[in-house]
Amino acid sequence: MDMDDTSEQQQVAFAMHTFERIHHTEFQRRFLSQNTRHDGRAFSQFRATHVTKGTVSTAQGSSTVRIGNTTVVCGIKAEVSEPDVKTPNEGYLVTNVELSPMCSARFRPGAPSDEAQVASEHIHRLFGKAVDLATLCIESGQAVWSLSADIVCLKYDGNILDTAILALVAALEDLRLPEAQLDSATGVVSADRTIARQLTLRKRLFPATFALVDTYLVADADDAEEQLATTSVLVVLDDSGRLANIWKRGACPVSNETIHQCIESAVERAETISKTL
Amino acid sequence: MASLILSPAEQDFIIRGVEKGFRGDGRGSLDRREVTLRTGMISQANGSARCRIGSLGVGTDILVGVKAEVNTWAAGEPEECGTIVCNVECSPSAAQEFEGRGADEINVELTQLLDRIVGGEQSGLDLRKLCIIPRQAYWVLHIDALVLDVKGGVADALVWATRAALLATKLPRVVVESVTDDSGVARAEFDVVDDAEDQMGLEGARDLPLAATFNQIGRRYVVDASEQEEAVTQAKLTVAVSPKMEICAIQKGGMLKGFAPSLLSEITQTALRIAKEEFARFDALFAEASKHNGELDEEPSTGSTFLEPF
Amino acid sequence: MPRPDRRENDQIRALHSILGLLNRVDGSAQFSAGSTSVYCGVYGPVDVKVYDEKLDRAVIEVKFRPAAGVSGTKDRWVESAVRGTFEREILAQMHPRTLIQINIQAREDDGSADAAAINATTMALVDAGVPLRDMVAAASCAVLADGAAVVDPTLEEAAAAQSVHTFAFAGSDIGRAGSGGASGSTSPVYVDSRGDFSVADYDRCYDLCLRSAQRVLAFMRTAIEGKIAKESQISVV
Amino acid sequence: MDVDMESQDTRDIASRIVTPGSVITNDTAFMRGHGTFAERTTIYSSVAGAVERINKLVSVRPLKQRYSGEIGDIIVGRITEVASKRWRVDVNSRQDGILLLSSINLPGGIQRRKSESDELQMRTFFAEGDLVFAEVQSYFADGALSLHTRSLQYGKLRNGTFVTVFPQLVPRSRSHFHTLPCGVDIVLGVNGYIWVSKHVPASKVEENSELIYSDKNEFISDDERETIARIANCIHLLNRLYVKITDTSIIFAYEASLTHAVKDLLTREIAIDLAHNVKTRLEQQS
Repeated sequence: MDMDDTSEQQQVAFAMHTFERIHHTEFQRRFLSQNTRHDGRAFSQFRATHVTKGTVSTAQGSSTVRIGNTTVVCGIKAEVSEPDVKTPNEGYLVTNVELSPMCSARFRPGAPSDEAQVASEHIHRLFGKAVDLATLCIESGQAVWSLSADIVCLKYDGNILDTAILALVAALEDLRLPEAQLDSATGVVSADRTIARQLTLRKRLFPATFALVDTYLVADADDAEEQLATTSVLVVLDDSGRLANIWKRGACPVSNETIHQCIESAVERAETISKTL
Repeated sequence: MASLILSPAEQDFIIRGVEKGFRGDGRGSLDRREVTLRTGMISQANGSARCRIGSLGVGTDILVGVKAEVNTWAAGEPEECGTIVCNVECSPSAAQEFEGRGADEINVELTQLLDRIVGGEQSGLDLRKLCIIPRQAYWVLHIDALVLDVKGGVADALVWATRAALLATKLPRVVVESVTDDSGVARAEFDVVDDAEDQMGLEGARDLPLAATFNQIGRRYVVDASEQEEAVTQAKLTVAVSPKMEICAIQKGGMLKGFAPSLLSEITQTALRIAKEEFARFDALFAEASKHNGELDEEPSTGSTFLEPF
Repeated sequence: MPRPDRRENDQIRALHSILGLLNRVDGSAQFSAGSTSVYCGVYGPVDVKVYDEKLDRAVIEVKFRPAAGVSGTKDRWVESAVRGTFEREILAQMHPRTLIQINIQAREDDGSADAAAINATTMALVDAGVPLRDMVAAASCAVLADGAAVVDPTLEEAAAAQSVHTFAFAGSDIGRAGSGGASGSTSPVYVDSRGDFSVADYDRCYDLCLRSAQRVLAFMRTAIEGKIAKESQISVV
Repeated sequence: MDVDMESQDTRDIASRIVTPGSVITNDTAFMRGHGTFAERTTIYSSVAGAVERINKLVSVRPLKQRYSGEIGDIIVGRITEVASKRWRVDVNSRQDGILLLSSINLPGGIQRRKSESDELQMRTFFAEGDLVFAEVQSYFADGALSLHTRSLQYGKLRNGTFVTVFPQLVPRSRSHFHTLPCGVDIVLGVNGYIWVSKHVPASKVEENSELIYSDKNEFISDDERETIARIANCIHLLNRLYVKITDTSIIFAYEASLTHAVKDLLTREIAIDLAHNVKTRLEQQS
């Protein structure tokens, strides 16, 4: 009797696993139609989020962020360089998101995928206004700090944008720049490492991504859900509660009401993560 | 680039025709197709022009923009000159063979050609006039050409469009003044006058050359080869002639054959002979284009197709 | 404060378009708003490499080239925006195992170029006869430092703006909104709002862009219908 | 009364100009044809064009589209690849057409059996770049057109020049091969590929079947070259000005063009004038 029971359970478990593999879409849909998700979350629920600052000792600023299983490390390297002629008083912030085969089988080795390039570019556009590039000036027209932020994904399980944005915010807050001075006679920049200056962010950014799976709007989709979703909405808020970005992309139209729902959820999410950061 | 493969019978038909002085569209060997020229369509550039060579709206079509930038002088650069940087790009929206890296080779070939023709003083442009303060600042002219369609004779259209764009180019006036700093050393400083009214043309632009490409087909050659004629071309020669009737650049293309020296000298002679007519044609087109220079339609307009100039 | 080009705040720049201007592609269009101008060329449906082939639908590929300089990460971003916007509108299942290639070439960017790229793509797809569920029209809007919202901002206005918003809508959706429906009942296919803005700013820009998109759509339809009317006069023997 | 309603409806639907996403009809009695798609009970247009209606079938004739073949079409194609027992042929469509070795006439008698040596010398029949005059025989499973040249009038094209036009300008008709009064042969491929050549009497090929695969042109006189160029330019201008291309319209254009030099035919004013002339004559005729 007992024996029978276990074997039956195994049978069921096996069937479910097989079901997930061969009928991925149907598998997910069964959950969604029951008002739940395959990992037991509610539609509007984000995964557990952990932020740790200063995780890479060789970088001037760094962080590790985990949202569920998605793990990202961000390291910022500061170097002195010459400013652009058009903006002699501004430094640089260069962002690079790396999605290597190491973090998921869906990425191929070689040149950065379109997905990674799109993420890099989007984050670059977002932070252009969040960081006051004038504070990176050492000597006008001569020397400025150039920050290169490498955002490396260690484990990919969906929602890379939220994770990467949070990691960059945390790493920028962790960033300490030495006091630098330009010797106008020699043209050499010397840095005093004993004085560490913190960079003041104009605003902290709190991202929240929603995905449309069939007709269901779910927050913080994981990899399995993302594969079904053709459409996503990213809402980024700052610490004063104002919006920094709404980015709806993908095939399905999303009603304006839904976008407003996303904004409301994003406000709640921002409150939660501001405590974590 | 010759992506067009013709049958032996078509090739024979074209070659024998050229040898007898009959071209596929009835032209004589030195006749050029219809040329359409417009200027001033890129408002953000200092000068721009578009040239199409071909009839009834089908033809090689090139857009050229000239952008002037002030550069700070660095050691090793010419001390009292400005510079010209050419770049030619074949747009993948023009033809499928330009997809991906498909246009790399032709881009390099055309960029080189343009550089050979207008990149230096041989073009007639006075590059010293592009110097702002010796060893300190100078103008760089970026000539960016975009090839929108290819139907034979790209080189000629490129040079015609470039000449028009450079003739239409206006540089802002620069005021140079001497400042004495605290330590008593006099230094020159400059200011770019931001006034659309207060601009000047390029010195020497009127001396810029035009180019004609001669394609050797069978035992004869033709000017302004069509796409089909290019497919049977064994060798070609682009000759740039200035209004002073000087040859200022020559580039040979076509990998199949070399030129007999006698043919080469015949071609250069012919180039000089037709140059006068070519300049007259260019001048008339340019004058017409200048009348409509940079016209922007006030009313929303929907050009429908081919017979609109562009 | 008057705008540099003396436009009203809710006035888009003069639109101009040419259909079928490139001869080597299946369909092409030039779309200009003021001096912002974009070309688009469409090939397709054509044979696809076996590696990329999809058994149930056409593969859609988008390439964007900037007006000057080399193509970079920025352009991948625009490509992904355009691809996403047209993924549903192109009836890709009607041409399985083929490729629809969209090449966009910016001619001049004087602001609102993303919207121009989307509009040019719609027109080129129509010109190519690629089956579409619907036409897509896009529009931009900027909130300036003084709080004024201006549609179809120039590069200069966008650079100085507090926030810039770009929306794209499907034609039927615009039609519904036009018949008196509130903006709440419309569903944009593409949204990119960025800068520093409030929900009220967003809503304001949404309405302005919806209205601008309406005008753009009407313009595109007129241009296309004009061309068809011309071609329908083909004499029949 | 019913009949009246119906004709009213027909007028409503047909010949309307629509753009993608336009509602064509909500009437469930209609069936959807090319250029449309249906959602629930509504039929929408998926392309821009004019609505056409045949009985209960509604379709939209698009602005322009690549050539899509029908069985029996007479076309001109260009060989793009020689493959195993078949040639791939560019037919101006979204897929290359296929010409099977078994679908051609071999020299030395129509009834001759195909041998292995034929497979080895396929290039002597058709090589890459060759133009072929053929008929659409059937479709392959993947939609590619299967062509055949098993008739003496079909085969390799020579003695002339090639012109490309919009496929929708070439109507399907009883005959696509014409000998014009000016002594020029034309092949009007419904796929938009047109061949203009010196007139060669059909009997010549019948006498010598080797000529089907000849690459050699006959002697072409200067006058013949000029006439071929004139006809080619006439076709080009009819194409650019959207006039249907048939033997009649070409003859009209040719006759009207005789007052101009051949090379001037493609200048704007003359081209518009000639096209106008042709249109008027075509209208008068019908």
